[in-house]
Amino acid sequence: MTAMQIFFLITGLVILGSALMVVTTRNLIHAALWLIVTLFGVAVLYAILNASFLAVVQVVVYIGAIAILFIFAVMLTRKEMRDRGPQLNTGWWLNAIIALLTFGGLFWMLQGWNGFSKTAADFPSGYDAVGQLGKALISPDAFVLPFEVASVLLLAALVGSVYLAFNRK
Amino acid sequence: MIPLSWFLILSAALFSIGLFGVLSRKNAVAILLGIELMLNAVNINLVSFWRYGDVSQMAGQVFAIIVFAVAASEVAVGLALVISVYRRRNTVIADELDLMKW
Amino acid sequence: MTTETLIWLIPLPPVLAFFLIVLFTNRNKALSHTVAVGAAFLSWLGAMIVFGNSIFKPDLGKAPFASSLNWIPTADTWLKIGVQVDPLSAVVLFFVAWTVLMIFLYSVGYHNYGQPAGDHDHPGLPPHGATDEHGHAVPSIEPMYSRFFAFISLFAFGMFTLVLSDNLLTLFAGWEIMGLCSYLLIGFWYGKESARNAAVKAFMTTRVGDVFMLLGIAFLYSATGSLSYRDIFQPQVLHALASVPTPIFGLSAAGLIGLLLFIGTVGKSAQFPLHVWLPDAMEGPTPVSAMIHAATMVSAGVYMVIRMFPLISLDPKTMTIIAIIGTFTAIFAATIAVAQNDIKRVLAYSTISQLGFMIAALGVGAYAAAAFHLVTHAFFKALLFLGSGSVIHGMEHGVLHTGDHSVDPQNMFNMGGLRRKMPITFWTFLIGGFALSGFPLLTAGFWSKDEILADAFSNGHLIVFITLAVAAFLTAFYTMRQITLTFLGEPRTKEAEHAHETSWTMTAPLVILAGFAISAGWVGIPQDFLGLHLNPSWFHEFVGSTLAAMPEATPFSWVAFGTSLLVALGGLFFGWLVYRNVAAPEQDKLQIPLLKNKYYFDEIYNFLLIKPSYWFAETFVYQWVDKGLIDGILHFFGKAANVIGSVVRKYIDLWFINQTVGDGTAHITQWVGKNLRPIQSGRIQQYMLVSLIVLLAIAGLLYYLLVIV
Amino acid sequence: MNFWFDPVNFIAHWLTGLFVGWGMADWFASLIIQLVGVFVLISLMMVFDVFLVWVERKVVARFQDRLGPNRVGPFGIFQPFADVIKLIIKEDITPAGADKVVYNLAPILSLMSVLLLWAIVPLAPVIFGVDLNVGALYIVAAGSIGTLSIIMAAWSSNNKYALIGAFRQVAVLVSFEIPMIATMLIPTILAGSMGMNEIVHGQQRVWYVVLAPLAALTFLIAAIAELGRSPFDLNEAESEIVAGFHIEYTGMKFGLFYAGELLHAFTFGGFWAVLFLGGYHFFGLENLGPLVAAVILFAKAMFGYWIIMWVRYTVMRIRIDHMLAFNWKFLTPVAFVLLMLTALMNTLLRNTPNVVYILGMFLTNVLLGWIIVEILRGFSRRERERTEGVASVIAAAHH
Repeated sequence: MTAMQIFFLITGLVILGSALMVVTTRNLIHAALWLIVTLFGVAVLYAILNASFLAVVQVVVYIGAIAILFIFAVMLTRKEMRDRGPQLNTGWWLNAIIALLTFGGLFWMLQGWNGFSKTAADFPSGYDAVGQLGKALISPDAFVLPFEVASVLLLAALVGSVYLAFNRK
Repeated sequence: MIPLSWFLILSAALFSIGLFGVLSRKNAVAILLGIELMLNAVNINLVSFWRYGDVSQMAGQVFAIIVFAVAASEVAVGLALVISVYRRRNTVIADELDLMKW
Repeated sequence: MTTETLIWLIPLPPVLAFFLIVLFTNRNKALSHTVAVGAAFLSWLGAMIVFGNSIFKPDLGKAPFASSLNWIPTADTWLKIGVQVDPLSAVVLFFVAWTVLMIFLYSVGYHNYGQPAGDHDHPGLPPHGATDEHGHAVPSIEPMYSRFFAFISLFAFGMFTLVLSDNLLTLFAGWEIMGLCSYLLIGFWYGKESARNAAVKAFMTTRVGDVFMLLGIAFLYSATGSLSYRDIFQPQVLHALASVPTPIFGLSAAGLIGLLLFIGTVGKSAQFPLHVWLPDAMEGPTPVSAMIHAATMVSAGVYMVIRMFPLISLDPKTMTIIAIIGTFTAIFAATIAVAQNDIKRVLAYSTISQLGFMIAALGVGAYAAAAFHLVTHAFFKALLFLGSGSVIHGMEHGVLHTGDHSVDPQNMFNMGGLRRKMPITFWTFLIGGFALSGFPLLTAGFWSKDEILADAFSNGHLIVFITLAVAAFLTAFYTMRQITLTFLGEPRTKEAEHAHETSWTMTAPLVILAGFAISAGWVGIPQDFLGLHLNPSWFHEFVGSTLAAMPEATPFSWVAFGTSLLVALGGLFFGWLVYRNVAAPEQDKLQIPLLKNKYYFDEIYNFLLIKPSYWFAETFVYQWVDKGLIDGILHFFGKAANVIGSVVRKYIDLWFINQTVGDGTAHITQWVGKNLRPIQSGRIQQYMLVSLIVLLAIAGLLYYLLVIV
Repeated sequence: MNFWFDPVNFIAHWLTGLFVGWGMADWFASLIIQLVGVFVLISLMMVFDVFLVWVERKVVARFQDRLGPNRVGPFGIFQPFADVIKLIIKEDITPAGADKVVYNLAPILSLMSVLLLWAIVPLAPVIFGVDLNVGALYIVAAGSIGTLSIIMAAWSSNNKYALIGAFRQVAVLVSFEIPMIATMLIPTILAGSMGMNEIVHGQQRVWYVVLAPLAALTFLIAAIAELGRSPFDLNEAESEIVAGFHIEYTGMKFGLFYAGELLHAFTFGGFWAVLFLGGYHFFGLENLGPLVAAVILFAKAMFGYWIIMWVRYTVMRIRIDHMLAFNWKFLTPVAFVLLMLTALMNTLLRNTPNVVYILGMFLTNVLLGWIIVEILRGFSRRERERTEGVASVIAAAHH
């Protein structure tokens, strides 16, 4: 039980707990805020995994943009401050069972895999993850095409969402 | 040192929670929240596989970044949809948007 | 910059020009033609440099300039796109670059650049002329000037791609681009009914060939797993192909592939029986005729067969078929050409016939000779077409002058005596004509045709030899007929009197091409010509080195030489003799309806293919089968059923079916429907839930089957 | 290792030895020491923050031709302490309709987002929180947390003015982040790393403000917008929406926002210094020792802070649509053009001698600046013609 492991366990608990709050809490704004906590925890996980770039991008993109968008959306689509009535569909217990089954199935599939409990090797000396990532993103024999496609996707989403949310009046 | 299994189990749990949210939240925005959770679970997997696999292969991180892009566009479009629906139907409860039934 | 890089760059300027013109400069005529001609010039420059390098590169045939890169990922490998310049493509590249540049330049003048816009010209119709400030009738500029240059630029791109490609796939791409362009350019004056039909006809006819060619390519790929020449022409690959038998006419795989590819050529280079489109293609502007139907596109077909010669030559049957078709086309088109009065149609049929020569030469295995004739023919045929265009142009001047638009400026019987009006055109046309008819020793055509004849003779294909000789005679004959009717004698119409020489942009290309029409032959003078031992024929050595085994030079034979000498001079002489004072079609002995109507081929096709299908649909299927037979039977059944029905109804239907079965089923269905209806609730989450349950169920089942059982 | 040239590590080693001597596991010891480091840094900044209040008040007074605080202590230096005491002993109101948790969380986050930034500021070659290899992005990340705090404050205080302010602020932040990132990438390109230490180290030869003056300017503008200070202080435009997002806050909570804002301004002055003014480099003076270097950096940061204040108290507030238009139609394109141009020139001139390199970069910027000014002039001319009519403009041109 090293410090890292304790740290991981705390993070994991935070993530799962806040995720549960996200899906259960009544007040949608609170749900969005809990989502932010979850996302932050995930960012910490990335940091634990030495993916510092992703960690920061997670904060920038998810917390800085997506979560804010959510809060706005919630604000724009509510009549009054508090939500009344149950926020869950009737028969949510069935959904819960399904979700549990899914988790069970995933777990079973994973533990059947032989690489399940392997540990990470140290980085080779002088290894620069960010540099590697940058090269991988722009070198033609790696991922430049998916990268460009993703950018096109973003553009399309931008245009589409503007068109959708545009108030024709 | 943390074994890979921890990450995988964590992401599986996160995924299931997100699934639950998607299945059982009333509010469309809340459903989108659930989808975000699921996407994050996927990302955790991707990154941990990168770290625990051959680190010179950046596929994991690159895919994670692409998932970021996808998530961003998904949220943008989804929320735009929700808002325009709210304008016309004055509701964001998914079950009330059931025009497509028999 | 290495030669390989340069080769990559050669096709690019035209296609860039195409997009540039289409997208940006299409408003500005001067800019458009500057762009197009500039692009052609760049390609020409590159081609010349490459050609130079490849001449001075030792054993280019063994180690051609080549580079390729991955293009389309297939399952486990890549389809490569690549360029290659070996001796064959080098020489083809040479004449393509030249003719393309010349024709681009020529088009500027041909479309009356610098003339005022027409008084009542419409896009899609040839310019009708304008009246300048002095009230004179002057030719008017082509309304769709820029579009024309865009199209021919794209066309040039296709041709360069085809020539430079190192695999059949890229070649086919260029091939199809040219198909498209020929469609666009033949139908360039889409206002004319005839042009539209000609365009469609050309497109369709060549398509027939292309389908088979594509089949051949596919077969080849499935057989060898590669389309690149280098891979296919490996000896072991060829051997394997030759040894594999196929169910069709007992051809070997090589033979079948060769045959399929050859059918593509038949379509593209207008060989019998797919030749019908080429004469009609003369509807297009003359530069197009020169470019597509003489210099480059039809040559592409021949080039492809020559290129695939190592493969095709593996199967004697295929070779025989090719030889037969080529020979027949040669003679048959020549005979038709004799009786045509339209200056361009004569050339069109002569083109078909000359292509027939090349194909026949290939059929008898005369590799170098075919390539040689390809090159020379490209030069002098381009020259002839451009010359005829110049003539027509001059005639149009005359027509504009007299203002009598009923006179057909293309009909040779309306001309005559033009040698004084348009000297440059006359001399160049004369050179071209002599080259075409193979005027001995001086002109290019003589050497190439002589080599073909010599090959046919020495390889013992006597029939081929004789037929080709006759065809050559006819060629000389109708060429002289054309020259006589057009240039010699006295003007037969006022228009001809007022015709005058065209602008330098049109004549300069003529002069240059005339130079080639003479000199291009000298590179191929056979080694032991007339028994005096000259240097070995450079062309033969160079192009022959493309093949794995250098084809041995054909021994000189007095028979072949004499024959070609005889037919050429004889034809020319008779042509002059017969037509020196023929004034009108009536006096023309050779206006036999059979020849005049091109052996009624259009009619035959109309009768054999088009009419029957109409008839089949209209009369047979609709009238007889449908109305008579089927309806009759149906009516009979109807009556019978009626009787039986009424009986059945009374005794079974009413009390048994209706009460119990019918209503019962209805009730059940209704009940089921009512109870199943709620499942489609329109609620996304429910759907998701259900699908997940099913997924999990399947997973559980799999788990049970895979793990427990 | 002596104290003067490497104080932090010196103390750290000493403490580690001490703790391990007490029988702690060394990971625990290092953890504690890092916490101590964080604590020391934060408290230092907070105290400095209090000092900043005084600076701000003095400077604004001078700008407005007043004396400013001058009663408590010499030059009124102890005035801010009095302010702090006042804030603390004020009544702490939480509105009835407010969302308690979020309402109380917001100011803390707001200050946190600022303090987080100091984790990556290299005060000296050997004094820095952490050498993050994605420092430039980290700044934006922390900024996004600030945005979050603003929204939380506005929403939780259940007040329309607050919400309007928050919307404005978020719109501004989200849009001005783009030119900011773009311009932060320029030092990144020049230094070949996103790490702050690398960037500062890269400026030993020449400050990036020489190589990329326009970038420095753009960054400053974007930073001012990020800070939500005048002329971009629409989030708290007193005359329109009273006080924007912190309208409902009183006492020390408001104090936290206020302190956060001041410290934020100073911090961006610091980042400006780090990214463009050569960080702790000052003609080799930094070699005297880390503390000197830190002082240099603080001086530069103060200079940046002073410029920000200068702008704030001279330029007047602009309208929200003008502001966003200014960002999307002017600042962002300029930033991107700058980015590409810098990348290009950097690649072209990399292997040339220093003089050529520096001159080249500088002249490129000057040229681009000139072009931009010309474009702007044409634009404003057209605007004037549209509003005042052609004749008057021509007449004006003749004078």
